[in-house]
Amino acid sequence: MTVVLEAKGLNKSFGAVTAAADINVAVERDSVVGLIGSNGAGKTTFINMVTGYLKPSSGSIVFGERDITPLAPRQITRLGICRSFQIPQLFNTLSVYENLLVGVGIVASGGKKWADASRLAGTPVEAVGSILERFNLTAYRDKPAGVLPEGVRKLLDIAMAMAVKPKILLLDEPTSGVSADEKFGLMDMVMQAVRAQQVTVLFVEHDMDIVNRYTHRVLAFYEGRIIADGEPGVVLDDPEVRKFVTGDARAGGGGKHAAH
Amino acid sequence: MRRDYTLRILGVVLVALLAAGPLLPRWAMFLITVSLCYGTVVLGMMLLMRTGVVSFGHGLYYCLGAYAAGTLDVLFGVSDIAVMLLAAILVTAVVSALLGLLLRKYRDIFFAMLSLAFSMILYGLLVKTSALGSSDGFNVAAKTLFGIRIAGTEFERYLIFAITVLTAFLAAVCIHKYLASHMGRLAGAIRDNELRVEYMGASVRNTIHVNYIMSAVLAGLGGALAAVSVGHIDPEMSYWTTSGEFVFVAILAGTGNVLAPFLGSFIFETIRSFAYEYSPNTWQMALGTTMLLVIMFLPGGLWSLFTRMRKAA
Amino acid sequence: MDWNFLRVLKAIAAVLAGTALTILCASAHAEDKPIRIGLVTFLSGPAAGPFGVPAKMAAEAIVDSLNAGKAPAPFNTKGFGGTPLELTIVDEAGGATKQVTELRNLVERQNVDFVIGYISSGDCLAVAPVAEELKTLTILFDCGTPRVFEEASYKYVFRTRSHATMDAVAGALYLLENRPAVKSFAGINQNYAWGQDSWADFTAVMAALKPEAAITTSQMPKFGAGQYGPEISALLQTNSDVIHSSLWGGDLEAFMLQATPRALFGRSQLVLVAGEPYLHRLAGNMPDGTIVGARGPNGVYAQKSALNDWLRQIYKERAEIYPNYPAYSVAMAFLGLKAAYEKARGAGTGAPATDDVIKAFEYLNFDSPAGKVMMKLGKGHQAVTGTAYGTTRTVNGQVTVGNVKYYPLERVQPPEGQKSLDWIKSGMKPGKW
Amino acid sequence: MNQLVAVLIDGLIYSSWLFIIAVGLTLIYGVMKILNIAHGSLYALGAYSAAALAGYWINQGHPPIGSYAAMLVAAILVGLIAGPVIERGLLRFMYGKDEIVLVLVTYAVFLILEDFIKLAWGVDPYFLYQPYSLLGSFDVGDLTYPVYNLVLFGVAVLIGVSLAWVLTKTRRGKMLVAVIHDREMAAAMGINVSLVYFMTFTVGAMLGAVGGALTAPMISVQPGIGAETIVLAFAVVVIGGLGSLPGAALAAVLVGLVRSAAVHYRPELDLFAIYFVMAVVLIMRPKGLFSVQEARKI
Repeated sequence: MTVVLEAKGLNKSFGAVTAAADINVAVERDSVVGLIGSNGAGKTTFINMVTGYLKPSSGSIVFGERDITPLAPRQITRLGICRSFQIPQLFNTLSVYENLLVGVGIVASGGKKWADASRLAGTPVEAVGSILERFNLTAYRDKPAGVLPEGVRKLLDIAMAMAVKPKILLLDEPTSGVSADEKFGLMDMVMQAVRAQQVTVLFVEHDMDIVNRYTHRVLAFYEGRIIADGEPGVVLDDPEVRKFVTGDARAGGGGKHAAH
Repeated sequence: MRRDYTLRILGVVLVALLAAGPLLPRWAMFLITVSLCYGTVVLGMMLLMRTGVVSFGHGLYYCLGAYAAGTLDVLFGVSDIAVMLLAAILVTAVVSALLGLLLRKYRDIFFAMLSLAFSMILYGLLVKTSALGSSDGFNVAAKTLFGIRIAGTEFERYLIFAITVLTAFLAAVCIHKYLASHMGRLAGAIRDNELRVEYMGASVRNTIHVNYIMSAVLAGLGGALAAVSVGHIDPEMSYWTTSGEFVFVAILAGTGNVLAPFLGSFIFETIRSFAYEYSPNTWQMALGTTMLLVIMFLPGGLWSLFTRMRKAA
Repeated sequence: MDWNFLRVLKAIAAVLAGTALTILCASAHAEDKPIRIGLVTFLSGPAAGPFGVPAKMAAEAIVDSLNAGKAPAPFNTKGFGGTPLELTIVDEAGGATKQVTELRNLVERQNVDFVIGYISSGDCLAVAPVAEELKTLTILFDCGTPRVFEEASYKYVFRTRSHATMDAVAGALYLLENRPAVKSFAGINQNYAWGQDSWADFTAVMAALKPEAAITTSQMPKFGAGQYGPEISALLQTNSDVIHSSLWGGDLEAFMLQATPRALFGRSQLVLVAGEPYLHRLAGNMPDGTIVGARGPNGVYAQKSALNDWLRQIYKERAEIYPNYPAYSVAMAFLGLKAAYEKARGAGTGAPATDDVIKAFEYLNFDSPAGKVMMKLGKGHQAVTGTAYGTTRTVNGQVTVGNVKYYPLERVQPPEGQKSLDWIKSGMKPGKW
Repeated sequence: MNQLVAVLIDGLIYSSWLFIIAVGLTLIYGVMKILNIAHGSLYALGAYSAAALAGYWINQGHPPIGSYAAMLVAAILVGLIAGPVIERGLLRFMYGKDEIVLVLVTYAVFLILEDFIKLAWGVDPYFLYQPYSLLGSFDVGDLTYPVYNLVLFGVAVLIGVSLAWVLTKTRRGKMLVAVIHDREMAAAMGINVSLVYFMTFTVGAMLGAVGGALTAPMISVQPGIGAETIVLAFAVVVIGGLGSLPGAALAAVLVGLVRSAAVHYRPELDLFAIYFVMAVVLIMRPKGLFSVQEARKI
């Protein structure tokens, strides 16, 4: 198995709060990694550092051969690392179709800036069409994103990340704010899409059943450091994890509090 | 999705205007000419607004375009309309490219006020330049078109009218096509959510910069056309009230379609012209009230009347 | 779904048709008996109070009186040669572009026969070519810039008041006659064409007449600045013998009442090129001994004559005060046009052709409430008159002028073919008239 | 006398005036996020009504000293009438709209009021000069200044200090600050946001009118003074950092000194002074001198 993404000794602190302390992770291609931990444990900070929204105080992030630590989000995206957001970031006045077309269009007109623009199969319109079907959003095609129900917004948010053809996809609490009975449907859909395009996935999740069911590997965060890393079964049984993470997570539920 | 008839309507309007021109009373022809010059500037303003930024200093380019066209004659004795328009495009493109480097970092009221500062500095410079007539400005006469003499001929007015119509038409078509392109579509995306645009791999600042240059060039074109058709230019064109009027008309018209700015400026100019005549002491009141009514009941601007009609259909 | 597309087209057509309709209704009243005169003057903005509205009231008074045939000879025929006059008044506010549009509307929508108007020099420059294109006899009645006829020549455009050069020239002459020992002078003028030109002319004249007098400072506050604290301090510190100012309107009043308590005029002799319209308003804030001009022998400087008495009377009836110089300017325009019109019509009846009126107008001499007006410059299109200056003195609460000196036109005006500044620099030799 | 001293005094006097005309604007923006162009008309309304009332008072032969009271009363009346009418009658329907749209709304109000003023008072300038010279004058070196200038300075300081005190020390002021920083939170805390808005706008309007009233005796009150003033006030508020009281104060001083220096050393640059300062400051500090940091989005 080859490593696609590697974080080396990441540290980040906001004033007194330590959001990341000596994070070392190597992610293998096509793996599905779950990030768990109570709120403020540093999961989103990790994603924000990988995607260039935050610069680590020290340490580096390597994607393939390339050190992407100093790059801006859009450059990192062009290299093939995309993300979705805990609170969906959509173009509210544009229709679902247009929301996706923006992404596809950026790839289509991006030219050499993109790691591999040729991956765009068919015309942008066709591309959007297939995404709409894959995430069965076709029914909402012409609705402005602003009026969609939360579940659909989440889905669109992820679909938009997929629209720019990632090699690595980071999902920040994909199922938060999604009703319990929709969660699995949503995750199934995402995972199909992901497998079809051989995308490596890291996702932050509070629902341990989801974690159990979809991940090959789990990283448990606590106070900015990784306290456990391994097979889901193993990690979730780890006493420390039980003490500091899952117990807390069950109590914490959906984890709708502001991410850190 | 409803089909888009904008280009067809533009075509029809173009033919209609060109055909109707000679039949119109000359003052009406002039009114239309002026509204089209205005409309071209407002079109640029619309592009900016679609991108989520508003400039309170677009008079800067309106004025620059006019002076670029006007000073050609003063400095080099060139007074060919084609060359004048070209000069306006070049000058405004260069200046906006430079100022854009700075403004692309700004948003909201700060973008508006910084551009206002720039336009007022130009105003000050021109008022201090007595060689160009200071605040009185000077008269501009376009003598030839592609080398053919038009000044003094009886169809001079119609030619200027036709040129304006044609330029406005081309501008509208280009912007319409642009807005439908991938690059153009980013405008709305940026207005809605800059963060997401960056996370989809596009540069917000570059896009804003490009759109800013385009809107500046449109304003410059409008200014040059105004200089040619009005025949006089002065620093007032760069004063903040002029810029305010462009924003005013843009909001009044709505940013939904490239036709809106032209329709908006035509209605604005007509209202103003007749209000001046029939209620010289309350015409500002009339404008203000119209504005409030539009903002309250037609948030999409006057254009949303048409979209509503189409929905009804 | 093409009917849908047609619908949008129809809607646009409706808008266009609607406006077209209003347009037609507006331009309906074409066949009118009386002579229609378009009057363009400031009804709003800073220039309305001191200039625009006095001019408007004078024009209305004059038209009424002329239509009633009450004006003294030789202007005692009703209206113009028996045909009554009708005024259409337009606001000059809104800038040159606006005025070009409005002039077209006046001529082509309102069908006026003649246009009398324009106080702002910028507007004058802008409308002149348009008047030419519209082939409509247009009289610029109050703007001062010499550029109008020095940079171009027009067939349809006339100006019945002298251009501004004489204001500076006569001002300097008067100053030096009364204070020969001037060693230094400063200026405070608005930072726009009028202020800049007045200062340029005045400094040029001083350089020619009194080269040893030093310029201490030239303050150029923004038009409408309102706050003059720093400027006044700067002027105070120069201790100049003389302060030249072409301020007008609210700016002049603000400057006067901010400078008076600061004893500026105790140190320096003030010369107000255009101070006349404010004499009655500035009682208590106009120091005695201020040199004041009226841009011609107008207002307080107008000498007793039947015509002057007539204007003062009809104006006072309407405005309750005596006319200031814009009122005199507008009177010159009406009387000049009347003279030309009647000369052109001669013994014949019916309206004379515009071309005949123009021929009659060129090089015409006529009397006005401010004395003789001669259309001698700009190929007979630009009037020349003498001018006058005086010194203020307060008589029981009222500001009046004394020590009035009149200057014949050859001393204060460049002859035909010479640009003002060149003439001034070349020592202001009286030309052949 | 040392010219530098003159530059400082003139600059500070001008700054005081700038601050007085700008403080209401920044207060309203700070709390309501509305850049209120109609502030210019409120200034004009204040000036006109002060000139009218105080003028009437003096013409009636009352002791001229009372004209100051008359001016103040006029200004307060304008604030108490115009403020509520505009806020209750119009603005409250607009809350939540885009900032630029709100600017346009107040621009429309501005246009309407401009004509209203013309209809109410005509185009002839009003002229209330007595209060300016009434208090006599004092000398600094060889320069004479009217005491009225000190009054301006005093009022500016008074307004600044009392506003600062209200905002930071009193309960109601803390409420304002709370609303400034987070409306939802404020509402959640049980603060009556609409009442706060109503009061803020009324006070802001009153400050605008007071600015006009205090200026009336130094100028000739005529059409268009509102438009001339509002741009200056805008510049000051933007330079200072929108909604920041200390920012507005600092900006006023900065602009005042720069203009005064320009007038004394380079008169021809006076025209640019303020816009030059605005451009430079915004280039150095994109959100003005005192800007409020935004919270992280994700």
